[in-house]
Amino acid sequence: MRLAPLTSKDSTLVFRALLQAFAFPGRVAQLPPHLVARMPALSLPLLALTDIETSFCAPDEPELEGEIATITSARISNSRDAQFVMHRDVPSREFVIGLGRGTSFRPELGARMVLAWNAPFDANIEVGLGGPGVVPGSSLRVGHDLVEFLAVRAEVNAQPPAGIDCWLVSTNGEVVGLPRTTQIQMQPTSATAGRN
Amino acid sequence: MTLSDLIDRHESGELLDEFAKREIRRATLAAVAIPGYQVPFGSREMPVARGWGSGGLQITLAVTHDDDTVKVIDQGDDDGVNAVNLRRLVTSSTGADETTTASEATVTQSRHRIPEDGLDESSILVLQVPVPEPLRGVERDMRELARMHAEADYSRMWVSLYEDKVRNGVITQTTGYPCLVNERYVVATTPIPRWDIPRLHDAPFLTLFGAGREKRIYAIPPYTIVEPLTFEDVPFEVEDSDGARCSLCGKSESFLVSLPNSTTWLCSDTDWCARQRGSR
Amino acid sequence: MGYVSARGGLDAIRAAESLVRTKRLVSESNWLEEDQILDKLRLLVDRVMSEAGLWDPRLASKAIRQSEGDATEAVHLLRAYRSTLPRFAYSEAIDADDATVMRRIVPAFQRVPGNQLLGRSVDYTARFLERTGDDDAREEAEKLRAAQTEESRDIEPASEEIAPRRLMELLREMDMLVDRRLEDDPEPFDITRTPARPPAPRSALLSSMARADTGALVNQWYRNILGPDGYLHEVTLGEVRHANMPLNVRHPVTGETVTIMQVRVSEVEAIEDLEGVEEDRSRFDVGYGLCFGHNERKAIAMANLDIACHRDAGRTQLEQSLLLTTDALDSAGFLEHLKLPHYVTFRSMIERKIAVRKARQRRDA
Amino acid sequence: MNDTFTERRYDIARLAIPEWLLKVERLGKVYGPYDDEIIASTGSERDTAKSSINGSVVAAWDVSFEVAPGEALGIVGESGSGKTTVLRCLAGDFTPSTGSATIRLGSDDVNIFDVEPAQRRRLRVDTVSVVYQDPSEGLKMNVTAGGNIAEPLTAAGWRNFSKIRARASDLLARTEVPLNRMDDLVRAFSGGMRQRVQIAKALANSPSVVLFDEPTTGLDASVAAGVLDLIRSLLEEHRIAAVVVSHDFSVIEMLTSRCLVMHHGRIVESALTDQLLEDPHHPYTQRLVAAARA
Repeated sequence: MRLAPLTSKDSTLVFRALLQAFAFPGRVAQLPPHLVARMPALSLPLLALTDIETSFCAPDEPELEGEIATITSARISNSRDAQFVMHRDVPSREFVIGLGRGTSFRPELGARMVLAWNAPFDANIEVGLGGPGVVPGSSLRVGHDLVEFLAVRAEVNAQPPAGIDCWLVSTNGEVVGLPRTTQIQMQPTSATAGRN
Repeated sequence: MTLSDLIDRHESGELLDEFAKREIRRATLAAVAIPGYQVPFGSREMPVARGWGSGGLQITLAVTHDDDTVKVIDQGDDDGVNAVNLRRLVTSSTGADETTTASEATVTQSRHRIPEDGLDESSILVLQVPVPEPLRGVERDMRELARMHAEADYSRMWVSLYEDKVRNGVITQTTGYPCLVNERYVVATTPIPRWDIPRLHDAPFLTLFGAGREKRIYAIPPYTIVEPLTFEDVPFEVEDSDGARCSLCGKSESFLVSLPNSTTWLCSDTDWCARQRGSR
Repeated sequence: MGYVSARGGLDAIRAAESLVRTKRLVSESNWLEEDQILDKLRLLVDRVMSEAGLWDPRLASKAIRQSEGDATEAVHLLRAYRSTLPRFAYSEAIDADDATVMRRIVPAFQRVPGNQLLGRSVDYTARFLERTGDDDAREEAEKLRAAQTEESRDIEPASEEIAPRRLMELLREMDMLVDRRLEDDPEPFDITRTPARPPAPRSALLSSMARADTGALVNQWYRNILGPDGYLHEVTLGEVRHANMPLNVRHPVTGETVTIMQVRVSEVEAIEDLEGVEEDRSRFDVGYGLCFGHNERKAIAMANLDIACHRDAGRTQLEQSLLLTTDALDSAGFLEHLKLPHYVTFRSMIERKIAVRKARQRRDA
Repeated sequence: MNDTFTERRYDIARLAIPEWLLKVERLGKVYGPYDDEIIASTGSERDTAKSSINGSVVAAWDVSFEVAPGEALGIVGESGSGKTTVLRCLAGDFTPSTGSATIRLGSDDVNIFDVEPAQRRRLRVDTVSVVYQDPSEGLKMNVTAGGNIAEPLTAAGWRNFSKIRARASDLLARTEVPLNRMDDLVRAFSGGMRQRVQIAKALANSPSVVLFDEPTTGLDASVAAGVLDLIRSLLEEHRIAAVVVSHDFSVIEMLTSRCLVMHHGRIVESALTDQLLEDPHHPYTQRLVAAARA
């Protein structure tokens, strides 16, 4: 087994990093290094947040998917019904379009994605950010494949409040949050604070 | 988490089981991602009664760990009876340290006040929520309330503000002034005075609202537009203390409450007041 | 004892707490044993378990003793303790007919298969307050105890008495009942994990009422009978039962269904005449109520309100008031929270009164 | 409408109308299951709207018409003819069983029957207004006259208190409601005055379509005359497409240029209003006009 159950405190620490990432989209938060040393950083969010009452899927990480299900007893489901989605490679357009987005009555049913973020190393494109929690002038460095994902994400989040929320998690546990309210400006203009 | 973990866990003085914490965290993350939307959650019963902070307590317990420092106030007073009761429960259950100064606290749980100062980007403010539904004054049917929020159809709120202004000459909303968050959801700000409302706008700190009895969690993220519902030409008014000064610290820059004789005023935020007097 | 204004909130609270504790534990009367509560106040224990939505007679007795007889406080103690326990498993669905009946009344027919089983109920007793002295009462108790051992051989109840056929089945065979059973057999709604909001599935309504405050349900029913906005009328009861229901779970290792304990429940099926404008006059509507312990008053109210809600079909806010206003802790907690300090709000209210007066003066000037 | 009476006259009438603003095609509303056979078992010739086959009520069937900007179309018929059902379907109070109702919104045409409920409600704020026979259906009785007008204005985004009050007082003045009553609760108003407030509210966001459902029924003659006068002058003043439903020919005559006659859910005749009154062709219309003339 590459994964192990998180202690109560570790679950809280992972959660706090994810919470900070959503509160300040674009700002890099850090998953607990002592956990990142022992397990793939990508799996930590689901290990911390899921349990018997949640559904999830990790289509391109079948082995980790099985281990997470065993450890947290969360239900593996198809991507349409999954509350949490873990994906190492940048998911295809069809996959993202197919995710649950919730409705205007129940927007919280939108999927929460944990996506590998190899950006810190080969990120050559900088995008501007805007929306709640974004400090003026914030930007994000992404690789070109992530740029395509961000375009599909904008499409899926086009009818607020329905939409999906994402965390980008690098191999060394750096986390960036992209809640559905965060707008991405492809050319990095000066993002206006809080104005969307 | 194996069965045995769970069994020995439950004798460990934890007020909330691990599943409850995870559910509250998921609801909290959804709330931050959808600013102003009331996220329903499986609210557990707490050692404090419904309506006495069971929602705020659940969020604080799900968020806090033993490296945190917690401040708990009621009406701005760290020594309020309910604040003391809640603080004991939080520190004993989470192992967190306690403080009365907001700038030292990583998590501040409060009933009916936002601390006058000290909250910054590292702070999490947890507000206790008696009634999470801002539209309750104009609509009682929950199916209609759900539709109004889903469609951002708030015209009835505006009509009630219009009628209030016409009949009374001023907008008579006292505390818990309804605000439009992120230009999308009208939100019940909990019975904080109008004095505190401006500090929710474009705030550096994250605010989490916990309604235990009505089983809802909602949030105002940092740097988010929060506009009190009022007409362009009817400026939002905070409580006018018309020159009153605190009889302890002599200042008039904090929210003041009066004694029954209504000539003696005191700062509601007791820690702020003590710091003005250099005694804390 | 000081309130907020007395500095040192912690000391005030500690003082209040120790006062409560010492008064409760240090008293001239004998120590109140749990067995006594279980034995002598069994209906209070049953009611507290039903409103807590938690079956544990021994824990309920402890809670009742700690709350000094305040049922709602006892419910709070049980439910708050419940929140500290993780959930190990889900029980299997059971057939209500697997229960062993201890008491069974069928008002709709004089004679029924499995006949009327009066059982242990004060329904038929004269309510004379017994003012006999303790000694006479003890003496009578001894006599009864002696007599009991001689002639009360255990009469083996006839099988159809402990598992009688339901009246509902007879009526269903006569095609007299509206069929409210669902084909797809959906998972029951879990009100402890998802707050029930109208429009909610029937299972949400039934489970909410199962742990509702008994008084709240009785009042909701009676208000709908007599109240100005009421549209309920008396209902015929099909079945009133007090029975032991098996609790089955799937064995974690063998995977088989295993009965781990018996739970005492009150179960009521009700029938109501359909005379609404667009209702099917050729049939009866059906209602169901089930709750922990011997709580016939509550189970009857539940069955009636189940029908009322079904026939109301969302026209009014009956479903909302049942789902949201009948919980003992929500209602009592919110009511008593008014005791909490509200001086920030009050100061703001006074300021607005002054503002209105100033506006009025400006307008009239 | 395959009935010869209507075909010939309809063509003539249509030539005179400029481009439509509201186009209704084959609107149908049936209570209960239906098929062609059941539909055929109802209608004007069968002298019933209730099918003898299965008891379904065909409240309206195969109703089509167009209304141009600045034009008022009347729909007349006895109670139970389906005229109010048609109006209620257009208003969004009833869900039609079939058919479409297209409104020309600037460049694009919108079939209001298949838009999302939320968008349908937005249309009721600034595009399609309704004046109900009973004012309490269109107004909130425990709100002031000004407040009732503030509702559509704030729903349309008005956020300036004095501008809202100015607009409300203009509208109330235009509908001849005394300005000193603006801040009184509508509950305290007379029937005629409530209707005037309702008309003022309907015009608040300058809608392109206004539906009138028996606007003056229930008002005594003199009050009704005043309200009709008001409606007529407003229709002339604004290029609104109006649909006026009434059982009263004098209302139809006073307000509409063209009108449809409905009987048991079907349009039996359609013509210019004055032609219809002078020379009714369909036997049912003849009976109606004769009764009205008596």
